[in-house]
Amino acid sequence: MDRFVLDVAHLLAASLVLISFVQLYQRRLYALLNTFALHAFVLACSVAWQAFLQEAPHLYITAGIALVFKAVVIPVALHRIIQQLGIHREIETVGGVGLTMLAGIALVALSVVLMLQVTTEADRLAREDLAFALAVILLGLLLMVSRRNAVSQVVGFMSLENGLVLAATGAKGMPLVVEFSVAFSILIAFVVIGIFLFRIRERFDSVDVLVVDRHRGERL
Amino acid sequence: MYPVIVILWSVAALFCTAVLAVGIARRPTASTIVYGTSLVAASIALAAAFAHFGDASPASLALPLGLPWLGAHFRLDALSALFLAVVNLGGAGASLYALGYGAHEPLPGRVLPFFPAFLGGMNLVVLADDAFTFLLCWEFMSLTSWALVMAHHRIAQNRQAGYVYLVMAGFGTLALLLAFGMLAGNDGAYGFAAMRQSVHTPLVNTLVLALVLIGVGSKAGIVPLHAWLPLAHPAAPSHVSALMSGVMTKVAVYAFIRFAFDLLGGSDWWQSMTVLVFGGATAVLGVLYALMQHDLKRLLAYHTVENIGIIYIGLGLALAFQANGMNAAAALALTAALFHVINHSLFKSLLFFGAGAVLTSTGERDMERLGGLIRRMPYTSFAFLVGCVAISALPPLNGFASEWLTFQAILQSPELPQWGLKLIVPAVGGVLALSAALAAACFVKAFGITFLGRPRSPAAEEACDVDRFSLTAMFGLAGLCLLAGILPGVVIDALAPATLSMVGERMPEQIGVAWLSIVPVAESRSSYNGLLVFLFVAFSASLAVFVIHRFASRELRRAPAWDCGFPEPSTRTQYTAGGFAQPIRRVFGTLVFQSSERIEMPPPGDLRPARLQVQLRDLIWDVLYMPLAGFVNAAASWLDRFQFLTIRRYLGLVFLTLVSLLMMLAVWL
Amino acid sequence: MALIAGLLAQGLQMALVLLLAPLLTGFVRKIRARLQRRLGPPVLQPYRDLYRLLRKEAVLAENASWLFRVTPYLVFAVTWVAASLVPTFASGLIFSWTADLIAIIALLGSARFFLALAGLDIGTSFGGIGSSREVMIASVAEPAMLLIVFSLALVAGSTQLSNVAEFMASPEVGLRVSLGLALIALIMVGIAENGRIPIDNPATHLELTMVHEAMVLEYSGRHLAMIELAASMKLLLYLSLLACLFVPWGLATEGASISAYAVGLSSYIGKLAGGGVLLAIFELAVAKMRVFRVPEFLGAALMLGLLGTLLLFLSRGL
Amino acid sequence: MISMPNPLALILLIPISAAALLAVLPGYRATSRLSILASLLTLVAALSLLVVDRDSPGSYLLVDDFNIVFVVLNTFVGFTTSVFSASYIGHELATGKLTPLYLRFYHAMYQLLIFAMNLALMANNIGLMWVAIELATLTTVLMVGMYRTHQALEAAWKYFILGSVGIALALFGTILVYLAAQPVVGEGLNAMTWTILIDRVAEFDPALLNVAFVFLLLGYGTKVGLAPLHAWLPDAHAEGPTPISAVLSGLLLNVALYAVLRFKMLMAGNAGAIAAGPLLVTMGLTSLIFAAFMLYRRRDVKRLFAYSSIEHMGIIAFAFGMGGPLANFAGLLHMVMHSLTKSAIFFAVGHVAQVKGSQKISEIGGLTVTHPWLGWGLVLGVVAIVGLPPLGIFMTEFLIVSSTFARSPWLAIPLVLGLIVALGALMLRLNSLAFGEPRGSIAPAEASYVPMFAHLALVLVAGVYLPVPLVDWFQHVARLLG
Repeated sequence: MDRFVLDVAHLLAASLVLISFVQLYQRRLYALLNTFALHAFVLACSVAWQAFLQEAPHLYITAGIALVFKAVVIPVALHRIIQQLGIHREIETVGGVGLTMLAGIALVALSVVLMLQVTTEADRLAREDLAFALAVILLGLLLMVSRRNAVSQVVGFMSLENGLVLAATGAKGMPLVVEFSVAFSILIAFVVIGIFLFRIRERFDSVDVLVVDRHRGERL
Repeated sequence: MYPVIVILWSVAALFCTAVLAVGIARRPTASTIVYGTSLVAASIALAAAFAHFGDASPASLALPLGLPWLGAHFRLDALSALFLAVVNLGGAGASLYALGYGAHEPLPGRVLPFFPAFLGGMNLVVLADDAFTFLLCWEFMSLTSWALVMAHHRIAQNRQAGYVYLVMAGFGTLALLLAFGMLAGNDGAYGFAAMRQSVHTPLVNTLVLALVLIGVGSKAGIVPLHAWLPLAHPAAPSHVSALMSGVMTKVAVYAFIRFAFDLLGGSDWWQSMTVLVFGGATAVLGVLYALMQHDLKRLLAYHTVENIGIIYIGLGLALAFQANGMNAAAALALTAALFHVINHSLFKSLLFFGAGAVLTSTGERDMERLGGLIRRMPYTSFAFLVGCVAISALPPLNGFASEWLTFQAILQSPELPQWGLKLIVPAVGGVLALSAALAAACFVKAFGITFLGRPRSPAAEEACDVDRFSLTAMFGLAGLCLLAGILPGVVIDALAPATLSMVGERMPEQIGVAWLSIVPVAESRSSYNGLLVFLFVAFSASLAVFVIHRFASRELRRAPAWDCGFPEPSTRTQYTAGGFAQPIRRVFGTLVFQSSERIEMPPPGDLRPARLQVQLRDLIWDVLYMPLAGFVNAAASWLDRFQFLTIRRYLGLVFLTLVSLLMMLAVWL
Repeated sequence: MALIAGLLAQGLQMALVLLLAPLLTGFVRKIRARLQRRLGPPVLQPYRDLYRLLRKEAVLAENASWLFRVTPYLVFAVTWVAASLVPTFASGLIFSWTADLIAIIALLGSARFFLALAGLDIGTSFGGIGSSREVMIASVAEPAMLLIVFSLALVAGSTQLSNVAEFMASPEVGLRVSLGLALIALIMVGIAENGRIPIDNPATHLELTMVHEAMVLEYSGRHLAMIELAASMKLLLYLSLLACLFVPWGLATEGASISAYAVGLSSYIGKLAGGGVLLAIFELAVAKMRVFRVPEFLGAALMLGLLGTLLLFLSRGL
Repeated sequence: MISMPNPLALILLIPISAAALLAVLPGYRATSRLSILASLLTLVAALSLLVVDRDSPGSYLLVDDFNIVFVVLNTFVGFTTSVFSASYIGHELATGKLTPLYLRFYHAMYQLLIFAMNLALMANNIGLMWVAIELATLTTVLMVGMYRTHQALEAAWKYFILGSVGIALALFGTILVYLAAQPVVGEGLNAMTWTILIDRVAEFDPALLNVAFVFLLLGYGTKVGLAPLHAWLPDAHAEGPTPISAVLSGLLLNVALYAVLRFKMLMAGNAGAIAAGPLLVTMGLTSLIFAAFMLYRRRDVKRLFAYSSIEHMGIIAFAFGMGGPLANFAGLLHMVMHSLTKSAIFFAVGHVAQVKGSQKISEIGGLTVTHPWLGWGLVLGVVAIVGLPPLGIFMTEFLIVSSTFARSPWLAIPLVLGLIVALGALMLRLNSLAFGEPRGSIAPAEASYVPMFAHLALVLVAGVYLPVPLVDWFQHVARLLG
């Protein structure tokens, strides 16, 4: 049985990485949100699967959080924000998308190389999961860095965090996983609220640094 | 053992006084109390130091302070006893002087607490016997003196001086710190005792000596590290200037001797050559800069630079001789250097006291606005004159005795095997003679313009002599200058233990020599008898006076100055400080200062006065310090952009760091 | 007994320099005058001048300070002591070791120091000119002198004039280039120090060209006499220095017989005469130079001194 | 022993309950008094740690030679700062910069912060440590933004975003450590209990440990404020209320660094793992030199000292990177000295800024004339922070520089240059702040000088004398740090 089991887990993890790439590819906000919802959904599946094969019921909670909170609530909230703040639907990327994709591939390669150095006594599943999780995290960071738009940066942060959850659940018998995921959900909620409160339209730095620094007298 | 404790107690007393002073600074009696206690404490320490002069056996003591696993070690050997005597003599003099002078201090709260602390700090530096204690006290000394320099902080010039001073001091301390790190080695053996035992590779030796030359030089004022000295020393109140110039620089010299002779135990001949070169450059540049000054205190400060140069020439010679195993000659050179240390501490304090007296009674430091004070302040001017003669190395005063010894040491150079030294030592001798002659010129100017001639400002006309305490201090030092000058043998014998402990050899016993003259090597080579010279001069002068007044005329008529028949009433026609130095500036200035004169001669019929403008540039600043400051400035402005990035960019930085670190892992492992 | 004899000899030397000095000055003047086809003042004129000056009342500027009055005596005394420490007719006199050559130079230095101060005391412009130029000249002359001392001392292995003189008299000196250089340098320095032509003109009446005379412009009467006497003693000192260093022949040695002393005395006077004549001729041969050429002149002396020292190493291969 | 409650529990319970209480309590005087009282009690509890014999570490909390000093330090500075806050916040209230509501919020948050930091220090479980540090971060984020001005919000936002990324990285590192430990010590809590990890670390998979350490270094390093992860630090210090700046510089940075060091110990325990030293040395030097130059262009006095904190974190990181008994000892001591000194400086600066009504250096001058106590306190603090004797930091810098130069001279040179450049900058500013003609308002300051001078006195004493037990603990920890 385990051959099949492992393959499924493997498949889910890999598809997470794939979806991260799709995110990198997106040019329009709504599409990006949808892909993120998908990302979260796949994560939920993978967590559930882990829960099943580790016989760790508490992981189902994490899966639930992922499903409800990340796959549904947050995307919807962000939709609202986009509408209310009338944010451009176009995403301005820093380097072109192609460049970003290349960088992404390099990152995946990097993470695989790193994890292959891990001696095999750590069980195979954990190792591969780990490689994928690392890839997802790095891709999420890449998304944050390469997008000028606040919402897409939030999305990047959230997919990074998905990578974390993937890693955490992949680790057998890791305690406090649920707590972590809850903590992170709160964190993300903070971010979203922050965006909403500060009316951060285009980017984090639309709180115009120049003006602020003049005001601080740091810059003449 | 016993003297160490006494000295430590008096230091403790000084620190307590400092703390007390914070509380009582506002009281009118404060300055009397503080300076009185410092005077007593310094005198006690002085007595203790003298008490230890006799026995060569070093006494040491450890307190459970400082580095926890090491403790604070103090050690009193011949060398430290000698320098303790110098420090506390200067300290006692300054305190005595300040008993009167301190009363004029507008901001006692900014002087009283730091003065005793400064004094105590210097004592501790000389006593310290482990790296940590040494540097702690060393930097504490800088810190307190910085506070004293900042005493009159409302004058922007002083603030700048204090700033430059502290940065240079920090720089020097870090250099010494590195030197200690080298000596202490991997397992941190910070005790001097351990450092003495350990043997060092030539590389370490060189490195340490270079670092020490930098670190100590920045405190002593070796060119090109002297930049802060002429700014900071004049900025402080005069009795503090006296301490800084007369004593603190000597503490730096002590540090050099301690490192070069004691901890390192000698050096290579080429290293000694660098010391010689730096000493010579310092001596001549210092006096040339001094000649160009017309601020009395700054002039004195530059002379400190010169004298430090002379001392370092002596030390360099000692190193050179020691490197070739000529310990007797080394002893002679070292004695000369130490003798000059004592002398300079005497007459430089005296001169700064005089400058302080002038400052209090006229409120002027600028010589161009002084003049004729010899009639208004006879006592001060007499003491100052003695100081001038002494520092100009003129017999029969003490300055000459030490420089004469240095020359004698230089005359030993032919025995040196290395050609480099053979050729450079006579040149250094020439430089020494040059700086001595220039010093004489400079003090003709200093005394002549300040005290002689006719008053150049109303302030100078209303001047009057200063209080008893100040005069006592000045005359005491003047007397010591004379004594050391006419009885050099006594001093030389007093220095013997120190040289014995440093270079393992001493100069021949001088007390025994007939007529109290000094014979550095052998009667046949050279000898000098300050006492007889003094007596002869005194005798023949009084003889002449007697004969003439007895047999020839004695009547006297006062008349207007003749001045070739065109006496000019205006005091503006006198020679000014600048004018006096002009010929020498013409001779050396173009070379050293890039001095350039511009003459504006208005056309005939134009009533504008003709103008002569002279520009002097300080090469050291232009070549060394300005570029450095420029670099820091540029780097600061370039990096400043990192304050103003956007959050995404900051995230980018984090991301890049992460990726590069991971790459490193992936590649290396 | 020996002590008394020694004291006598020393006293004789002191008296000698004191008495001979004006004579030398007068002699040089006379020779110059004769070479210029002038009759010139009698040789004893300087004594008369001194006598007259001493008898006159001293006129003092109103604002002259005590320093101004003390200086002449001080200068006189210092110069006298210095002059009487240089071996004249005999070496190794009882007090000869009181000061070596370096100290003697320094003594002259202190005389100059006070004279320069006196020049500034009244606060007249001419005094100022004099002092500032004097110290400028000295600041180059003294190092040159010191270097000469070095090369001499390196040859003779001593700075003690008597010993140097005895060494020079001894055959082992031989003929050395560096000694020649030292001689030339010493002459140049001597000329400068005594303010002779081409450095300065002792007989000038153009104040602007004066150095020494400008300093002492305000002096009169006995004060002036003292300074004049000191000046001529200084000249004597340098001549006898040259004599005992470079023509030390006939110099009586320590504890010699009376006859030896007589020989030394006569030979000394002979040397002085010769030196005076040469000086006079030289002074006529050259013209006075601008003040700012002086440093170059002395710089040459300095270089010669240094060169002498270095050559010494080569020749002796120390 | 049995009768008295466990001090560890008290150290955590007092602040958290105080926070809960303060959150609901109205009234300014009462709340500030209560806050001070709570901090005092916490301090007492922490001090009791020094006397009672330690019981064996539980799976969640522990006290060892390492954290005991920092717990005491933490509670001590927490106490003094609460005293300082009382007068400071009182003034803010009087000038209407804060409303009573925010005041209540402030005190509650403050106690929560103390709780979080104590927890982080005493946590024996790396997951718990993570949670605690994040809690501390979030509370400080909220407090930095408390003034609601444009700048304050921007600073808080920057802090928040960079912080959260740091959080994520640190968590991933923690997970990796767990994964490395799990095959050896088995699943579950044990694989996260530090005491167990340090015992078995030799058998862990080095590759995993390496990756883990990189993530932990960056994650917690962001909190430490090592360049180039420092971006949040200056603005957070400058825009938040000064007591928070004091606590940030004095405590939070230390706590984050403490976490990094715990993991450095793990790395040192495993033969196969990369040496953490070079990483720390590099980041340390970068931070030191970068901050040293940044000091020159600062025009805001609080931001100035914030950069100085970066500089000192750099020095400390450098020291631990160099390793060896001397350097490690110096690093530990430096952490303590810096937190005392820097918070003292911020106390002074806070009052000064209140008196002058501005944080701009150009509008502050001649303090020693107008406000002798504040002025000389500031002078003493700056003199201490630039490493001049006889104050404590001199000793640590002495040890760091000298021990470095003996081993690898080429690292000592940049270190020394950085130090002198920083000294130049700070002294330049001090010249205009404390001396010269007075600038700005000369109104008397209603200030509480006790905290500031208490800190400075401690630093002064430590400069010449260190108590023996402290030395023993530090030397033991220094050995563990390798």
